[in-house]
Amino acid sequence: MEAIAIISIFVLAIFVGFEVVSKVSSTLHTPLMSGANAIHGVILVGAIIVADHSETPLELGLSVAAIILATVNMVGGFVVTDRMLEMFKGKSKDGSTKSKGDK
Amino acid sequence: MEAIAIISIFVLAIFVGFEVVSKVSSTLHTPLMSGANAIHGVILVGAIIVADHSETPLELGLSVAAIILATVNMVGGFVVTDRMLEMFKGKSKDGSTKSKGDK
Amino acid sequence: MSPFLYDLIGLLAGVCFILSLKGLSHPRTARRGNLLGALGAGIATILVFFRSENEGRNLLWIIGAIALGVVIGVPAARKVQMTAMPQLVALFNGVGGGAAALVAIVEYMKLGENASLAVVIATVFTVIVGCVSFSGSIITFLKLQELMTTAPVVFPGGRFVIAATLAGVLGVSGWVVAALGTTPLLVLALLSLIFGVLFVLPVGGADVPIVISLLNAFTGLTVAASGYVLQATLLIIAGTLVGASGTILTRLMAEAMGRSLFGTLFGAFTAKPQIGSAAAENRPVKSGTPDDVAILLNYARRVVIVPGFGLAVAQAQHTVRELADLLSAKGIDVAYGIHPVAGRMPGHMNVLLAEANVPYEQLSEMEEVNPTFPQTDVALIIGANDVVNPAAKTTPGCPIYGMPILDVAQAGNVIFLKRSMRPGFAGIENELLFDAKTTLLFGDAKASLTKVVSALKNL
Amino acid sequence: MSPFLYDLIGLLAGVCFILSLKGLSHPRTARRGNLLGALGAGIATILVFFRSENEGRNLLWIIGAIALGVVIGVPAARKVQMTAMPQLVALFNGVGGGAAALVAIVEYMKLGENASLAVVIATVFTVIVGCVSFSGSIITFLKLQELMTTAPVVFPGGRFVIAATLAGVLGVSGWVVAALGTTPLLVLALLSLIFGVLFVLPVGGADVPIVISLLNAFTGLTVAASGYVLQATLLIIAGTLVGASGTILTRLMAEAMGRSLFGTLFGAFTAKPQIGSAAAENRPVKSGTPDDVAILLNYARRVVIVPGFGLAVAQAQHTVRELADLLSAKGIDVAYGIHPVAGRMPGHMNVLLAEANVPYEQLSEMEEVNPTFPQTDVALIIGANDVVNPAAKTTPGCPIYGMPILDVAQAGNVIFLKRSMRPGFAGIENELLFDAKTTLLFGDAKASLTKVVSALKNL
Ligand SMILES: NC(=O)c1ccc[n+]([C@@H]2O[C@H](COP(=O)([O-])OP(=O)(O)OC[C@H]3O[C@@H](n4cnc5c(N)ncnc54)[C@H](OP(=O)(O)O)[C@@H]3O)[C@@H](O)[C@H]2O)c1
Ligand SMILES: NC(=O)c1ccc[n+]([C@@H]2O[C@H](COP(=O)([O-])OP(=O)(O)OC[C@H]3O[C@@H](n4cnc5c(N)ncnc54)[C@H](OP(=O)(O)O)[C@@H]3O)[C@@H](O)[C@H]2O)c1
Repeated sequence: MEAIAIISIFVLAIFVGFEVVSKVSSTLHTPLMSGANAIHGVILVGAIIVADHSETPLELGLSVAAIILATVNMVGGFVVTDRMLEMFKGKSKDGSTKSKGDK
Repeated sequence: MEAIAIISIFVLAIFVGFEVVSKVSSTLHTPLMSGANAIHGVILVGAIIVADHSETPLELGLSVAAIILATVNMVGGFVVTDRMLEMFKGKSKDGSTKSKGDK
Repeated sequence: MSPFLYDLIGLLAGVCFILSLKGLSHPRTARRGNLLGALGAGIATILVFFRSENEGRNLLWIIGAIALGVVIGVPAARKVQMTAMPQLVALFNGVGGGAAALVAIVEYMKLGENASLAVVIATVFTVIVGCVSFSGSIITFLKLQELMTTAPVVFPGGRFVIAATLAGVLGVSGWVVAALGTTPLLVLALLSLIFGVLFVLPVGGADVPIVISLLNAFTGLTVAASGYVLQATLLIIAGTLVGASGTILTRLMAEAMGRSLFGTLFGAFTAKPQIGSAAAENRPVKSGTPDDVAILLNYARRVVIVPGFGLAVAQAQHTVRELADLLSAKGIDVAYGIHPVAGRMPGHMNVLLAEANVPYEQLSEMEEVNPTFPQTDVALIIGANDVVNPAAKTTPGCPIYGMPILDVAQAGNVIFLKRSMRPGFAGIENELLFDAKTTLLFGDAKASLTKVVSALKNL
Repeated sequence: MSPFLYDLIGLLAGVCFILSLKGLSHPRTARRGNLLGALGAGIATILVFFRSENEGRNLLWIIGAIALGVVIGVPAARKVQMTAMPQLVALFNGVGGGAAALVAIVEYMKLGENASLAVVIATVFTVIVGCVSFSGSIITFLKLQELMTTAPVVFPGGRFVIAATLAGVLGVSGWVVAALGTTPLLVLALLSLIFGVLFVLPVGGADVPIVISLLNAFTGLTVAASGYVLQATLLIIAGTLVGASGTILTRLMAEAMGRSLFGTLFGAFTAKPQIGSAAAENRPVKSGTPDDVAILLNYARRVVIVPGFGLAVAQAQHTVRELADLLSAKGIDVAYGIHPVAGRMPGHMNVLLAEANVPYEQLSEMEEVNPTFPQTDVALIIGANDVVNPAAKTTPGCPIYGMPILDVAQAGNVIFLKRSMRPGFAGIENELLFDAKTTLLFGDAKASLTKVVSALKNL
């Protein structure tokens, strides 16, 4: 892709990132941070790409390590965020089926 | 530029456009519409490009017309928006130097 | 200039446009936002002369045309009356759409057989939407300028004509894609112009600003499509921004007026010939003198002033402020009840009253002021009509049905300042004019107010 | 799969990420937002196996590694205590940064001499920032898990060591760009790891969440840079989104805690060895029994409960709710005063109390509740310390100076439920503990509360 296209995408994505979260209430700071954290676990895609063309054992070892780390980041991140948010949901309902799991 | 780059830019710009104005108060609807209106006057750039490579008189005539229309859109749009917004600014100051121009 | 540098500076202009829209969304930064937009446009315009692919032809023509555009546009924008601003915006939008259509046509002539399918489709899109935007905007201009009726124009069988035109537009689009000639493209342009007219004619006056905003978003999209055809990234970004923000803005406006966007848009296909509008009746009304009005005001504890389009026409904003100051000095609680679509553009009343230095705290939005009407002794309605018309609540099927209104009927007394019994923009009768607690003071709003003020001083 | 289709589906995943962040910013849509993010990540992961440039090598290794990651990540996330969540997030962030650095290193080995200058620079950036994020996150993890002191760690001459390391990092970066070998890159990685440790050590406990958020944004940027190196648009979009939103979030968090972002970041360079912290004194305090506390509460008209980290540790959220219900039943006005950084992550207390089904209306934010303390008879502080410590207002130079606090000192009586005289997270003494109107009830928060509840029932 041309350099200017990449730069344009980069600049526009910055604006989207800024705008999209700029009104978040402090209650959601942690889940949002955790969710964003999980999203950057998508580096897994990069790890798979490099693993796919790894030739030496060193390259393969490093890229397998990268895949493991990235998967932990991604999968763990989404699960933990969901758990945090689960706590909020009961507010509207009676919520009698909750409050398990962390004692 | 590659098609996918153009599509990406298009999609991201849609999000930026949506997000950036989504909280505007109704007081600013008109100036915002007018300002956005002026921005699309940037079609002037396109009009100049086609005028630059116009060869037949028909092409030239049409593109000169396009330039005139686009310039009116752009320049007039920014000026009229500024005039609308000028009305708002006095609120904080004493504003004794205003209220001319439209009677 | 190297293409990379060229594109980079173009991107900078795009960033200016983003910041401009962002600025325009907040009262404090709105003006700076507009200036940033102008800066971006300026950068883009100068930049294009340094494009590496330029052939340098027709330079004088180009500069002359720009100069002419400036000479037409600036004075028009500078001299226009505040009351006429909405139609000017409509007109500017229309010419923008027209420009986009012309650009697409010229580029198409130029490319001829070389145009790729995607380019042809983008061209067809630009021509259709640009032309609709052009002719549609002209009609909204005529409506707002009251050069034609503001009521929905619906003729028998109208929806079939519209449907047929639309079918024609689509058919000719196919022809253009298949045959690739200039003639079909011009036919397409013509049909699209007609469609634009037919599309906007049946729109009721109250919905006009929504349509302007929508056409504005449309024009943005044509600019984006032109950017694709001309391979100008900046146009893609700027056009898409306007298209997206314009769409949201249209929705917000429709919400503020309590209209369904869908209903407005497809009014063309669903509108039935008008029922029960503007039927000039001859029922008794209670009209009063300036002294009557002054007395009512003098013994009130709370007065809510409801300004409308007539206030703008009469340029009575300074006089109304004088009245309000006088009442405040007497210890009377005064507020302005601002309907979001009072006047002819959203925020119209705020602009006018700000110009007259009305203190910001006295301006109340509809949601704030409505609950206070039962505690209000006098609602003073100055040149407003539709925004207080109870038909919006009571008469399903009337053009403003569903629009939230200012609940002035809850106030102790209602005073209307208007010139005649003529209805407002939407063209429908206002039952409140005939109500027992209503007093009418006929005459130009400014003249009437001046009389009320002096009567009040003599009390 | 054709490259165009591949990229298009990748863009779809990017859109999922945008919608995910958007959803996560609103309470009602937060959960759906997170699921959308997971959907996007899932799409992206499956998609990469259909990349047209794939060589299809090492497939079993890849799938095995993913499986292993899932087996490690999911149970960790599922089983962790609510109190330990912040450190888990920090850890996840760190491994993400580590993964990005590893990807950059492998790709660099692969490209060798073929790497363009821009690619080398992007690689250097990724390695530095990824490693800093990795080791920095490990340190925050250790601090939050209390495996090491939470107080700022500052050693004499520390700032010179840090400056020297930074200079080393920059110098080696130049070496990498000039010499293009694997060795300098590994040296760079090592130095960056050290720099990450040194960077986070001097950060005071209270600022740790800000640092986690910042490192999160950093990791996002490394992902974007990797996307550039690997020519994967999706990574550019996703990484930039996280980088930008993480930066804003960091600023918002710092604001909520009343900290200057700059001060936090460059704490490393400005921190002086600690003054007057944690000096265990032996001054008299007034401690009470559960009965004393019950009586104070029983005769109050208004009680504000201030929960803190200790409430989370003791898992006392259900007991506290029981107490509050009991008080409400007696006609006492009960509110919870929630400090934005009470606990160990923003929103921690809201999460805990929501889990215990505390009615939403009873939760008041700091700004709401502070003006009501003068009308409050009892402030009941359960396992909180820093968030009510007046030193934040009175002692310039202490680690929490400038943080807004809950003004419990204005209440008629102050009750602390804690286990000992030990200070809170920031490691500083709380003068309020020695105040005449303060009563201390020592013991685990849950046990103490249970006793108070039964004492209250017997009154
Ligand atoms: N704000 C927007 O965005 C926008 C844009 C376009 C359309 N609209 C539509 O415009 C309408 C606005 O409602 P509105 O209540 O403000 O206005 P309106 O319903 O149009 O009523 C204006 C009234 O002012 C009177 N008037 C006109 N000139 C006057 C003068 N010189 N002195 C005294 N009275 C004068 C007219 O009666 P006489 O002729 O008897 O004097 C008329 O009844 C709504 O239907 C709205 O949907 C709004
Ligand atoms: N929310 C965030 O985002 C976040 C993240 C990281 C750090 N922080 C920082 O953490 C601090 C939060 O303030 P805070 O007032 O909530 O907590 P804190 O200042 O850390 O105080 C917690 C108190 O709870 C007591 N405690 C601990 N376990 C207990 C138990 N089982 N039963 C009863 N009491 C118990 C402790 O005293 P004993 O040991 O004597 O019992 C301690 O005084 C602030 O400094 C904040 O900046 C916040």
